[in-house]
Amino acid sequence: MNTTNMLLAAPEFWVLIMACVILIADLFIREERRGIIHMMAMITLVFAAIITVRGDYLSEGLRSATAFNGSFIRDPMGDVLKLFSFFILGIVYVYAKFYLRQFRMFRTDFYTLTLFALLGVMLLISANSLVTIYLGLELTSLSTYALVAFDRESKRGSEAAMKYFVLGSMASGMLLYGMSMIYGATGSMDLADISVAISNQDGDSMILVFGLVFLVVGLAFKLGVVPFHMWIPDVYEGAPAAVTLFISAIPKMAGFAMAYRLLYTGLGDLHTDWQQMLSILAVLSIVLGNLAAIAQTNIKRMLAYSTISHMGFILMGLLPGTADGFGASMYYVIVYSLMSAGAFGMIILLSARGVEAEQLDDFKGLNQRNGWYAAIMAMIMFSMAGVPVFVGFFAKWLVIKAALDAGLLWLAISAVIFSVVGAFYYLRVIKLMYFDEPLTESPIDAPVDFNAVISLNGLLMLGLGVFSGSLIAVCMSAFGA
Amino acid sequence: MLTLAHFLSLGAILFCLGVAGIFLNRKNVIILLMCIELMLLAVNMNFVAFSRFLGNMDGQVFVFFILTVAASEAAIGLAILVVLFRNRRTINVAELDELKG
Amino acid sequence: MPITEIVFYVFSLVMVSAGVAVITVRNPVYSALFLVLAFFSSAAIWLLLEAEFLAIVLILVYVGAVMVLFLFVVMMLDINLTPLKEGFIRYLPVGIVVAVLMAAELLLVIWSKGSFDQGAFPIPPPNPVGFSNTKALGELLFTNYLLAFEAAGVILLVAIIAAIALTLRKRVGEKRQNPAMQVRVQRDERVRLVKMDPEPRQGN
Amino acid sequence: MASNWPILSILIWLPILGGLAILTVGNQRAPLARVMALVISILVFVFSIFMLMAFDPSTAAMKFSELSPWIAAFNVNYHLGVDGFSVPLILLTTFFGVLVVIAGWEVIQERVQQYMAAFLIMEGLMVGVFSALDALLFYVFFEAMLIPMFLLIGMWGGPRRVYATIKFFLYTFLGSVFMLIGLIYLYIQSGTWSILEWQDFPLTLEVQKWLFLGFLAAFSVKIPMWPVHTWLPDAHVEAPTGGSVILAAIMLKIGGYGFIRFSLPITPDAAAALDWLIIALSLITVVYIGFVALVQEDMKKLIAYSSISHMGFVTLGLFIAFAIFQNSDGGEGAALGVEGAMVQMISHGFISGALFLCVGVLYDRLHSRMIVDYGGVAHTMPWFAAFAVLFFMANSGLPGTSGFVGEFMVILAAFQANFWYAFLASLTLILGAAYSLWLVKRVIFGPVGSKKVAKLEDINAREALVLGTLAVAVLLLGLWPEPLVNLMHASVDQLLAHIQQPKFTMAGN
Amino acid sequence: MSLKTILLLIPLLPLAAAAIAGLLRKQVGRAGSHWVAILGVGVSFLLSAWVLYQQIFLGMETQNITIYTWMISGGVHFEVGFLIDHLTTLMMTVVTFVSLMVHIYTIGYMATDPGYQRFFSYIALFTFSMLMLVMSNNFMQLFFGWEAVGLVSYLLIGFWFDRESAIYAGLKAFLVNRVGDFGFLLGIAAVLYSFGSLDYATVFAAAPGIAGKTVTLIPGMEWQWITVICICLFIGAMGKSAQAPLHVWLPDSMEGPTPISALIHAATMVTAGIFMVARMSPLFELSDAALSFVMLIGAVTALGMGLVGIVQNDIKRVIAYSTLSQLGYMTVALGVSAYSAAIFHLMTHAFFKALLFLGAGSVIIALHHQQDMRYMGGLRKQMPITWITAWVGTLALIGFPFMSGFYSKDSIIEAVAESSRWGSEVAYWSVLLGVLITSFYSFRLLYLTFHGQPRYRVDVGAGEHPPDGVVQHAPHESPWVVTVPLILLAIPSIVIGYLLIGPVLFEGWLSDAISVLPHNNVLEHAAENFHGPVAMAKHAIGTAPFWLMITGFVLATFIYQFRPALADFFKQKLPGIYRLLENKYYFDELYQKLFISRSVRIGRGLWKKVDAGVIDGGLVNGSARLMGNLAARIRVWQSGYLFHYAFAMIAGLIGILAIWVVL
Repeated sequence: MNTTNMLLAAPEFWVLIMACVILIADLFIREERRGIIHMMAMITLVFAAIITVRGDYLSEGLRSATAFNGSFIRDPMGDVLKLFSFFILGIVYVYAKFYLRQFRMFRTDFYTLTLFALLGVMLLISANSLVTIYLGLELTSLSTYALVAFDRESKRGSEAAMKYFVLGSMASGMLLYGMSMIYGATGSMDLADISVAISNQDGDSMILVFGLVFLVVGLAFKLGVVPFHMWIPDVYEGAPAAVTLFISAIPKMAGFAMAYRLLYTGLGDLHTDWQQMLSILAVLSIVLGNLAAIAQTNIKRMLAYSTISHMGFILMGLLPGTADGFGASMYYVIVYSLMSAGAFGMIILLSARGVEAEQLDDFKGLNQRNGWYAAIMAMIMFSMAGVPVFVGFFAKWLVIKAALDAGLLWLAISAVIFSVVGAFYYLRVIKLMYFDEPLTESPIDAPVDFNAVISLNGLLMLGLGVFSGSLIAVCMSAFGA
Repeated sequence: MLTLAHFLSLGAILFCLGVAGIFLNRKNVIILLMCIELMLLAVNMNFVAFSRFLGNMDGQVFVFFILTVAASEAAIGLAILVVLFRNRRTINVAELDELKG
Repeated sequence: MPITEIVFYVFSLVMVSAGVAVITVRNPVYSALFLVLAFFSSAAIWLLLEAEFLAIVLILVYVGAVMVLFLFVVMMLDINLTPLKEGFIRYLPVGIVVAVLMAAELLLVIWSKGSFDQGAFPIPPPNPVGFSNTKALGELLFTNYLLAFEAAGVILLVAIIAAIALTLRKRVGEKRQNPAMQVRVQRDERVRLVKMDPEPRQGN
Repeated sequence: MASNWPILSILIWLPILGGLAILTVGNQRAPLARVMALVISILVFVFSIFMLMAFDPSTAAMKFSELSPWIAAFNVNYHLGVDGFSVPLILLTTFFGVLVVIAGWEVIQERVQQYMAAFLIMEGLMVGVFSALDALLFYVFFEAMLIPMFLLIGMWGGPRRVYATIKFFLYTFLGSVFMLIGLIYLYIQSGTWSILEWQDFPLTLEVQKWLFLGFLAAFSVKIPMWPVHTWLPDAHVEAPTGGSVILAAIMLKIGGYGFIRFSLPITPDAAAALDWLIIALSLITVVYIGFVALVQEDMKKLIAYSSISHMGFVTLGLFIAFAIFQNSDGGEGAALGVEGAMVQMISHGFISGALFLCVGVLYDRLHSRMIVDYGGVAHTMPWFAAFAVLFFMANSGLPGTSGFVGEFMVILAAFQANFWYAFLASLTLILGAAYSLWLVKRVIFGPVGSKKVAKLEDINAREALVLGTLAVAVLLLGLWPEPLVNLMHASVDQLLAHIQQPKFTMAGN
Repeated sequence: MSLKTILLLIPLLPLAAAAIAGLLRKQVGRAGSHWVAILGVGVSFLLSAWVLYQQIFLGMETQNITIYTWMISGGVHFEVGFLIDHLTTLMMTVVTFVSLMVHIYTIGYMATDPGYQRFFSYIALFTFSMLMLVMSNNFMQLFFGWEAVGLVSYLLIGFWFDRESAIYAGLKAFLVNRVGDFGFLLGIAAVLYSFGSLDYATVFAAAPGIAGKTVTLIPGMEWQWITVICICLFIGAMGKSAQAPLHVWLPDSMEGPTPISALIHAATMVTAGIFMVARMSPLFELSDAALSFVMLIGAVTALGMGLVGIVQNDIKRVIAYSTLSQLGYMTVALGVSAYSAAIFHLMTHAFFKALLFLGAGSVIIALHHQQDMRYMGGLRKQMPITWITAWVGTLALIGFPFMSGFYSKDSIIEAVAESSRWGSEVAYWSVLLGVLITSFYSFRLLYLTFHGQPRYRVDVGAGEHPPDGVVQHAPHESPWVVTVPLILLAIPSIVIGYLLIGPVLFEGWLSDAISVLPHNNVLEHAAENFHGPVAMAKHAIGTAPFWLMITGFVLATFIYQFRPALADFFKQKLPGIYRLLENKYYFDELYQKLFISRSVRIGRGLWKKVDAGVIDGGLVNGSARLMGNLAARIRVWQSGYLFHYAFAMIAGLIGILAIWVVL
């Protein structure tokens, strides 16, 4: 029993405490002054980041350290992902505040639920046993189910929440079934022990593969990979934009971490099996996501399908099972989260009082209305399409390299072909903004913090591309590459 | 002789029933929630059986957590259901098709 | 046939039948009740597996709380039951095929040689007398699974928050007292002094 | 002077940052945007002249090299350098950088700052393409260039601009992603992104063939070759004049440059094995497109098709080298072919740029590009007619103009490879003259076509300056190509020496 | 001044004049432009004459001078330079002289034209180009000049660019020339391939080395390499010198102003092909097959085009067909290795044909741009100088003894008669019959124009564009700027043959440029029989050509002076032949059908069907459409129904299970 380094989980505890503090503080803060809650949430993130950065286990020469009897792990990958979760959640809060205010939904629940979801994400990122993985996953999921129905008067919101809930529960049921098989085959919940047990086994690993299938299904659902993607478009469209923003950006990072831990740390010896499964899922996602997005007129839905295809790319990075590959995948997921946050931020920006800018046509002539906003959106779209010099390209580049590392030329080729198909609908957004006449001349105004953050978000697309070396180095070194 | 396979088979059948229920039921969302409970029950069955046959308690601990989570899930699921019903005056699964395409 | 096997098969049969009933009966109230039955049978089988604590918890917590909640909601939502099972028959064949296919796959694996048979998993001896299932569970729970235990607590908290956040709503036209407002109220807000010219006397 | 400056970085980043700076002047201050653009582009041109003067053509080594790590984790470097192939193309780029700014001076009235910025950014990116020695850096510039062009066509283009620009973007994008896969593969094999190191990296013939096809996908679309040329006419027709000019004058050259920088040196054996394919496509391009150009009704489309046809000479000139090696002992004709291809690229830059500017001049006045709307322009615009006839003559390869030089060299070289190559290539003499002069006949000459034509005003000083500069360039290059050719001798010789060495023997296959 | 400078000045002065007249047209004005041009060409002529003088009397050596290196590529030096030998000097002098005459003549002819300066600029530019062509010492520069004269010819034919027919003719001329150049360029490429150089001296020195080499261009047919080279080169000559079947542009080129017809399309440019073949004689001598080909093409042209000349009514066209026919004579001469005879005829022809054209131009101005001979007649009284010079020109053309044309043409006929080359009989009969025909149409032209009764009507009030046969003013003799060149050209037309036949043909004056293998040397025999020009003329009276010429004269006189109805009679009696001739053997129609329509059809087919249809419509837009359709179809899968979503997941699970576990 080893509880000495419980402080490794300090960021989690901090977030938990603050979530509870905010929950209680809400009772004492009048509605008009709810900005304080926002500030508290931001402070939570800032300090969580500081605490994370100051985790000094690395200084002891360790690459990773575990706590709680091995069910919790701190390693550079987890830290990087957490830091970016904080950072992106901060961005999300700024966008969301503007949105929630406009739509008269500026309630503290949003902050508490998202902070709890963040806690789930952090737990999932650091989970090192099946139990922690499951609980982290559920913590995230349950919070987001509720968030989707956050707008209690929305028909679509509740419908989306219901669908998400049912499918999500079903997926976690499948995940659990897989976990039970893994447990049965190895007699342990701890990923490290599982890994050892598997490598000690000889010959027939049918049960493991059997369990693996269910695990992959659970993972695939979490990431939204075809054919377990069906919830994504409906949820993205049905949820309020602020929530969609959150869902699209934050939990994907946990999904990646979960995949890494389960598949590599735990079931690394089954690499060939899950590589094949994931490669098929990846190609399906890329193909279907990009194709279906073409036919959309609702931009949230379009971005949902685009997410599906991005998830396919993220899977590609996992395939070789090497440090480079995971690094690529992580890089992709971070980049994706930034892009996605920016895109939904733009949707929020354009939402006129009480009406969401859901339709693609709402972007018409944006360049004439405000050149800078159009430029931001254009950068985000080009980045999503994977056009160099924007950061999205480098992400695609790395995962394609990973696929080639794994010897999957066919996958790389189909991925690039369909990324060209995908470029079409991103270009369509740019076309609407730049080549069409605006439908309305009404000015777009947003608070200073919003403007600052969205500008930063847009410039990151360019900046992280031009100076791509640093973030790539961070991601690669997180896996010791 | 009751081997592990017997218990696992029972779990498997229950699991399939739960899954089939989700797919078969087209009218009532509440039944879906119950089907989810069935699935979880089946998983629990697996864990308990493994725990017994492996002779370690970890499986039972996991079941304990699953039960907790399942309770939470039920609460949230029912809450969503209530919201849904308030907004749409129906819990007919086949009528939940505003979001599509 | 030893008694354990008889118990197992009986309860299994009940459990599977109850499961089938859950997804087939028309009335959701019956469904819930059949689910309760399934839980009971399951608890019985868990006893066979010497998981006493869980068996009890299943009945107390699950049947006692969760299923009641289900029933409560079913009752609360005043749902017209008649059309709710329409179309069931139509999709039944597909459903059966899918379920059978899946079950076949699972069973195939489960019964495949060398996976879960006696060779791989010999039947364990019964726990020694005096072994406390609850105690063993508790020990693990508060040592190895401390973090998980905390997390489970948070999940429950989230469930509460979420349920409240979703369902609590200010009713339109609701009238509430706000003592603070009442105390702070100024005279000007409540009393309006109207200055009127004296009315000229008419007539007399 | 300037030999120790990071001259290439200046050439790349000065216009890009300048373009970004122009974006900030806003919509209201168009004159400022114009002046800024002009100043920056002239500055860049001056710097490129410095570079030319400091350039030593006697060796094939890379000059003005700059090397610093970019993405250290994958050994990607910010590696620049130029040789005899890059320098002329960079000069062409900076030269046109100035011209398009002047050409768009009065024509563009809306969103001037964005227009100018797009051109400047594109200029920087194109210089980047020509000077990148790191494959990923090259690819980034190569692709990023699409963005400003996409916006240019889409924002200031004609009625079908959306179709044209999306087609342009996706076509090129699709082609280049295959190359990306090839590049990544090469990196995985070699552990470096350095183009120069790749040139000496042994590869089996089989692998080379796949890589070659990957490169081909990218560059054949860019240059473009039949049958992946159909984006070009649409893009040209819809693009604003400046866009067409840059597209024709420089962007197409990037395809040819890519063949020189990648296909030939990195996969020489595949190039040797598959040269029949390129030659066949080139000849089809020359002849087929010549026929198609003949029947065009839209001036810009005609010029666009003629561009494609002329680009056929570039690929032909580059790939007949292998046949020449087999046919003759010294293989000296191969140098003629490669240098001819280079000259053809430069000269076509001038000519097609000039032709698009000519059409632009007419379009600005009459807002039509259709041939039938014109006729007898020579009556009202004699100076313009003189320029137009000169450029169309150059386009049809008249000796004394630059258009002749490249075609002449390539035909001479092609003959050394095979009589029939030369025969088919020479058909351009007839076809080129036919479509060029038929257009001249219908547009410039003849009775005055309509009342609108009768009211046309001759070119103003600005237009005369632009066209006159180009005319001088076209004639100068036609009458004395030696300085240009001299720049590239060393590089060409090295390239040819390199591609004669089989690479796969090194790979032990 | 060094010799190099002088030689440089010869072409550059006209170029400078062209630039000044063209670019500074406003500044120099009309008079300025013609003075500049005349000065430039005049000095150029004087310098050429000086060089000629140096060569004839001071024995100047052949000069091979490099001016500058155009380019070095692939080990080949491409240079611009001059090769000044007797052939070059002769050509230079003829070109500059005729050009100078035309310049002067133009002052009168174009007096009222708004494009006055432009015209001078063009003809000066032409002079420059032609000089570059003849002075070249290498194939590339030759091609430069070759194409440059083509360009100027194009510009000048289409000089009146508001005339649809003129610009069409210009286009046609350029394109047909391009067909020839196509072959020419291939020939040049072949030369480079064979000899590794484009320099005349190097190539000619190495020429015998490849005599035995063969090549298989079409499987199963082996050709002499040298034959391929020569035929390719000769195709170029066919284009420029308008040999059948590439002759079709020349008659149409008469759309240009008459001075141009005289200068370019009669005297100088069209003879560039002849010059070129003569220049290449060291190559052509090596290939009998190529020479036979040259000879037969020439023979066909000489006879066939002469026949067409009979039925033309346009005065300029008659002369144009006559030019074609005479070019055929020269080509035949080349074909029988009588290169000097060809060059000699080229020279005499330059004078008398320029004279004829300018005379025709004089008539045309007098009749206000009426060119149809059916509306002329009886002009000898009004225009005596023109009339007399026209007679001189005609006599020279038909080869009347003592006239220049006689010497050159008779030498050719004699040379053909001597030749034993394959097909030389055909050529002989063609050139012989050609004499009759030449004589016939020449006198027909004279009679219709200058003799008989006037067939035009003077009507002062006819307006700007009077109908055919009506002129506004009575015709009168042209001004001195027109008549002086006529006279100046008439003099050499009479005497030049007499003066130069000896040196040029029989004394080996051109032998520094032209090489003839001994067994091909047909002129040797003639040289043995040559006892001076007078004796030759006397001797000619007894020979067939003379009597054929007389026959032509008699026939023409009989028909057009006495029995005009007879012409119509023949026209009606021989409708087939008449129509064939009138339609110029249907060459234009044939080409229209065979090449132009077909090219347009191919182009349109490739464009609409392949480009727009298959590639764009099918592959590009097709794949876009396919993606769109797929997208629409996939979209339906997202039905919105929870059970479908669940089903997808279950199906996915079952699928993966089936693949990885069960299978």
